[in-house]
Amino acid sequence: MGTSVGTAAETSRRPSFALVPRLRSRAVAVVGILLLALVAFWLVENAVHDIRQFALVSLNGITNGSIYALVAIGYTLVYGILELINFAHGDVFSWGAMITYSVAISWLGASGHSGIALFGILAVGLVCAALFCATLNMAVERVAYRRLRNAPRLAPLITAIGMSFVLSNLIAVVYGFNYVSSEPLLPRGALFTIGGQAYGWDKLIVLLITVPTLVSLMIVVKRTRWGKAMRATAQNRDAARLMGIDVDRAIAFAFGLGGALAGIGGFVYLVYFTQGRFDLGFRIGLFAFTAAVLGGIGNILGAALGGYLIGFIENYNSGLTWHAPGPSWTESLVFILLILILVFRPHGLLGESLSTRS
Amino acid sequence: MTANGGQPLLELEDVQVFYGAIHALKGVSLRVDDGQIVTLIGANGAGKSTTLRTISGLLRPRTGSMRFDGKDIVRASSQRIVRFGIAQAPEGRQLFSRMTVLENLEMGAFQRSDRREIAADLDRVYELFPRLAERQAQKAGTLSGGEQQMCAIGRALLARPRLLMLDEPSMGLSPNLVDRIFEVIADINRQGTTVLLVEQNAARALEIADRGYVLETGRVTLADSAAALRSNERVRASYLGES
Amino acid sequence: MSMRKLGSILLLAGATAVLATAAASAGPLSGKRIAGLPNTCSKPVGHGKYVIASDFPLQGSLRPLSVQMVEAVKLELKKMHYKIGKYSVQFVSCDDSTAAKGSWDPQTCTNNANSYKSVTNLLGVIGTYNSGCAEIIAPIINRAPGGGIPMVSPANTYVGLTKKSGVAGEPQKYFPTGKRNYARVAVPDNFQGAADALYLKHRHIKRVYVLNDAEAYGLGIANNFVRAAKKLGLTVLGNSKWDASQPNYQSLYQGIASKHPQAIFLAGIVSNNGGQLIKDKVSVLGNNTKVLLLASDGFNDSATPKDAGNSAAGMFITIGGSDPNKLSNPTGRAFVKAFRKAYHVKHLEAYTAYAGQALLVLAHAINKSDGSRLSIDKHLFKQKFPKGIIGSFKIDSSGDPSLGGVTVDVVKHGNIKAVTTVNPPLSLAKAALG
Amino acid sequence: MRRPRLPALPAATRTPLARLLVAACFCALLIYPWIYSKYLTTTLTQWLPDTSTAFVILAFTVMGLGLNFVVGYAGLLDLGYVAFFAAGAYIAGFLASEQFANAGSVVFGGTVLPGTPGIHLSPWLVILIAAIFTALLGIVIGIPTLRLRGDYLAIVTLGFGEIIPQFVRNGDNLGGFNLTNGSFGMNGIDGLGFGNRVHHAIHALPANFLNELDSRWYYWTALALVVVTIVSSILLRDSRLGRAWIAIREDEDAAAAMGVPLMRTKTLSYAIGAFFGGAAGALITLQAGATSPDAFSLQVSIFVLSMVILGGIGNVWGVALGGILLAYVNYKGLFAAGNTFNSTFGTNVDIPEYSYLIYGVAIVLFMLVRPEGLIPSARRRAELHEEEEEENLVPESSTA
Repeated sequence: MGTSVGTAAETSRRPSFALVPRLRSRAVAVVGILLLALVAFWLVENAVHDIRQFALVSLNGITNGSIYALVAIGYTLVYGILELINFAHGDVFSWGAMITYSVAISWLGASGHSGIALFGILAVGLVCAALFCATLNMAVERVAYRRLRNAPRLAPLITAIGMSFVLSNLIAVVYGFNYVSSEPLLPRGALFTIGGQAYGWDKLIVLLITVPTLVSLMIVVKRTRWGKAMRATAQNRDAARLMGIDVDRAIAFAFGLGGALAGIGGFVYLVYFTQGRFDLGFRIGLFAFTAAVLGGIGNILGAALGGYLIGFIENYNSGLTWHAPGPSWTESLVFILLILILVFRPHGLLGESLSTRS
Repeated sequence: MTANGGQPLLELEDVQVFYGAIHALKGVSLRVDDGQIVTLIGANGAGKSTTLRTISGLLRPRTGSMRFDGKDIVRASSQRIVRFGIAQAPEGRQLFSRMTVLENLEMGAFQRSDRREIAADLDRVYELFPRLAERQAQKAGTLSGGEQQMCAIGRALLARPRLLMLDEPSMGLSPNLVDRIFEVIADINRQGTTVLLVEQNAARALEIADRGYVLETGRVTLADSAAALRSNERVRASYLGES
Repeated sequence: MSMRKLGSILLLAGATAVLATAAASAGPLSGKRIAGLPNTCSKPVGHGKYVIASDFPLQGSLRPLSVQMVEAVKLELKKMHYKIGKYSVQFVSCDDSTAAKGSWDPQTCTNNANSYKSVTNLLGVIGTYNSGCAEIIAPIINRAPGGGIPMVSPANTYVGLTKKSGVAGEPQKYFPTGKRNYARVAVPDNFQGAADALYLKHRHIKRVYVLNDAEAYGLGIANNFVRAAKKLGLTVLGNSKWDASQPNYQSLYQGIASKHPQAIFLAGIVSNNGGQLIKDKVSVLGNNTKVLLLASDGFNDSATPKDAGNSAAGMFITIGGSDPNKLSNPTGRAFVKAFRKAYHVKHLEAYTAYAGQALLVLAHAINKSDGSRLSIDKHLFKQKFPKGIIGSFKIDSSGDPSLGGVTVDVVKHGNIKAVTTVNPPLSLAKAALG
Repeated sequence: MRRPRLPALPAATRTPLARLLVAACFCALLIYPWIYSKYLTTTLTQWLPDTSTAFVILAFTVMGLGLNFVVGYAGLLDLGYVAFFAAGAYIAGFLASEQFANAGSVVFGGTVLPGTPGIHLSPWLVILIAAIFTALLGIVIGIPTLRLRGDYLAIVTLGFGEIIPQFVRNGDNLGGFNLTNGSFGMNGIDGLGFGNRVHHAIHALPANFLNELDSRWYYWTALALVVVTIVSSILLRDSRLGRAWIAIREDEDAAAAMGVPLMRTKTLSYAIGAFFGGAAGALITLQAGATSPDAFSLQVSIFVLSMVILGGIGNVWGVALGGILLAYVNYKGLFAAGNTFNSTFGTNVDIPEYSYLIYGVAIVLFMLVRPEGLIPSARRRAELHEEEEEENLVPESSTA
């Protein structure tokens, strides 16, 4: 056929495309380019319209995107290894935010401190949130998913949904149905200003935490023994067993790693937005999973990229003034983008064909 | 009863394995002596791969006993079995296709922590298969069939096994490569590794093997020295393509 | 494998045992349930031949508010010893929300209404909280055999339930028999929208930006406000929706900032991420003296200063009628005191006093009636309450209270304190209707 | 090219005992309104749903059965089924209310008086039109998305499930045109009934169910729709199309290799699933008399999907049972259990507050104990059995 660039295995596994022959690649490419051009034009026009506004909104996009990225990676890790949409992951993230609140604000009284003391308190909060969420996510896997490893494919999915209800409502049991909220923890004084708007520590800390986290994650996954075991298990579980890898442990490791990232995400969320509630993880989780799919599920860089992309969409859509549909359409836009990307690039932006796994 | 007089390294006795209602192994008994090459031959679906998967701990026998080096391995997890010294290059290679060749080989040494020794073993594998050295930074999924097979064998060797199990190593390879693979297997065995070889190419397998077992629909129907099997009428008719 | 099976069997056995004991012992205690009432209703309190039901969303974020409304009704009934004139009554509390949604559910409202219809000794319904649910229940129980079941809402503020609002068929479509059976004590939204606009004009605001939470209540009041504001000559820079599930609103406000508003009007409820909305308003547009912040009664909730913290300082919040915690009339003060004592609470939610008043309105009509539903319906209207809990008022011929006064509160030191009362002229309230 | 014949699935209805059981269940459901009123005053009442609630339970069961075409038969994971519910609901709203009062008065068999402004078609026609429109919508959504495999499809359907309610919510101002009333939703939607003309001709048939004292008529309508859906399910399952679906579910590539036209077959499953979703959505809306965008959350999709999976993917009877049970728990069971718990142990636990938690725990426990569902389809049972025997067995095609 020669219409798709892929391995021989991939082409043979995609007979459905043969129903719409060449036409697809050509016409679809043209439409895709047109759409891209339209979006580019809209962005450029907005930038020209009010460059300061554009810059501000872009910075917000990066900040929000960081949180989506941190959560999205947890989805992608778990999906990569179990092919399970871990619906409970968003709620693990919520727990991260709530634990941060309990530890850093309720117990250690972060809002009363500044300087080194604040830094110390926040560091403790970060570690607690990450550890708690890693443990929680591993516990969820142990309790709810491990027994279902050979069950019909959709059984773990429904279990994940059930776990999501359980986790979010446990938050409600512990913290109530209302928001927990605190005063801004970090100095909001300007590091620099754009059009009178400050870019302060509260925003910078998001990047100061996210970027090193992502870098160390890449190192853990690429270089460490269990990082490799996890990747091996994701690619070929039987072969991993034959290497003497304890597959259950490798899967638990993926859950732990994803949980830790969700915990860090929750920490960042609480420190930056300073409030949280039991249902926090619903929308964030939905968007983060979408981000993981956008980027190409199973691909860590892709998940991060997808997270930032959604952060940009959300903020451009609500903050740009020239012909933006407005925040009430954000969800639709995100999902329309998702659908378009999957139509044009069925494996996501950076994804490799899943069929290369055996 | 042994031809070469070695100690029994692996012993299976009356092993029965089920896939759901399908009775895949109906009581397989076999023994592999230290230092030997033993081959399992049989038609498609006779249960050869199932036997290897069972030994590796991927499948659990319903009844029967399996002993490796005197230790009961029926209940052992696959990672413990690897630790005992059994490695397998599975059917269809089963490489980690999105990892590089080097990473694949390193995964073979997953349970080992002796870095220096691993490096030495890696060199040994590169010596056996110089092609792998050339391609060590390449993704395993992009290798040719022969190279993938080399990688799979190399990966198993890096576990530094006492028993190396090879499942259809010659499948889908060009005649040249088949020759090379069998040479390497003999070579590995000469260096002291016991080999359990599953092959459809019974003629070649029996050439290098010490002992052979014929599997038919989940049962061992013949067990003898390789030389005796080569001259057995039934084996000749059914598996060596002679009439 | 055998462990697993054993575990399952034990689990099932345990569950069965619990259910069996529960079912066995449920008998004598639950025999009192009232036949025909929906599943979502509690067991009755009080004794008597007749029944009064309340209908509120008892699940989800509005639960605390709903629970207090139920308690207020119970308190008033208890005071009367469950006797309204010559009728002794029992009270049940019904729920119009579902677990799966965590908020009111149209289906449940329908089911409740259908069940009410089949209970012949039901004297009236106190409810609902959500106007959307009332829109469903009112027309169904209007057709009940023996005349429409009287319904008094403490909290419905949607205008179209009683008066023309611009939507086709309103309000007649809620009363298909042509005979009305619905009254309320809450001040309709058009008064509040008008009062909000009027207050901004008093503060010499000329440029205002409106944000609504995209729900029926928020959108409705935003529209009322925009019309009134335009009538008063204010410039409305925009009226856009905020997305309750968005993590923050900095970009939204940065877009608004470029239009240089002097005030922001928030129309919606605080549980739709209102805390974040206020925090981000302050962080982008500056504090509430620099750019005035005014919010509708959905923010008149202790959650507002709690969630928004210091950012809420100086923001104004209106509420139709009076804040229950600060009622100045003697009846109202007595009610609040009794309520606090009876339920050991300090803070009364926004509609608690109104729920007590709603019951009194119903009771008054029952008292004056001959006992038939049609008669009670007739007496719902044109009642006078010179000494009501929520002040002195009457119910007009369409079922609305004569109270048009809107309290303006300010957030100070974490508390919501009344500043002033605005009485929008009727003409402005009508203009707000559009 | 001749298509290979797959062996028909052994159906539950093939044994006399099972047939008897099904018939008995149907009879019990048919006379349920009388059962309910008979036990109205006993302690059982608090466990029995009233007829209105029973109506809702049955209507949601129709949705579960509809989704079973997509998830159960064709094996396509759909997380956005609520989109079809929404479409059906709004079509019913458009065709049987005063929404388009500007269009004058079109009372075509509607259950309102002649001359009422707006479009008021006969509710039976409305249900049919809603179902057909929704089926078309299913095709429109399906064509670009059904190429995707497995979970990619799932996430895209989830996207549609979010987009459509948002569209409805923002639909009060589509370039100035008010299509949906936005957040206010639609109300004053006509009830079911036969219209005045039919009522005059045949007095046994009510013009409008709303005027009936109880909801029996609604209940029986929903029951009829359940029966229609079950019968369609069985007929389609045993047809060539049904075998093609199952072939796709088992192995898409093999099915394609055998000549099953993938896109057409998948799209049909989507359209038929949507058809029943739309019909149920319209029916529910005609009974409720109102609809609003709040009613279409992801939770509804999950709720309906849980019916299919809890019941036993692909098994009509399992899904019907799962649907009834789950809807019962949501609309009645939790309350009843809570009340009983409190009155038994003298506690005052606020059950509604914990209902979501209980729901979640119940789902997880159920799946752990019985992952194949209440009544798994025969084929699935075989698969699962296999795996229970060999806990460590990883399904693999090359060896067996």
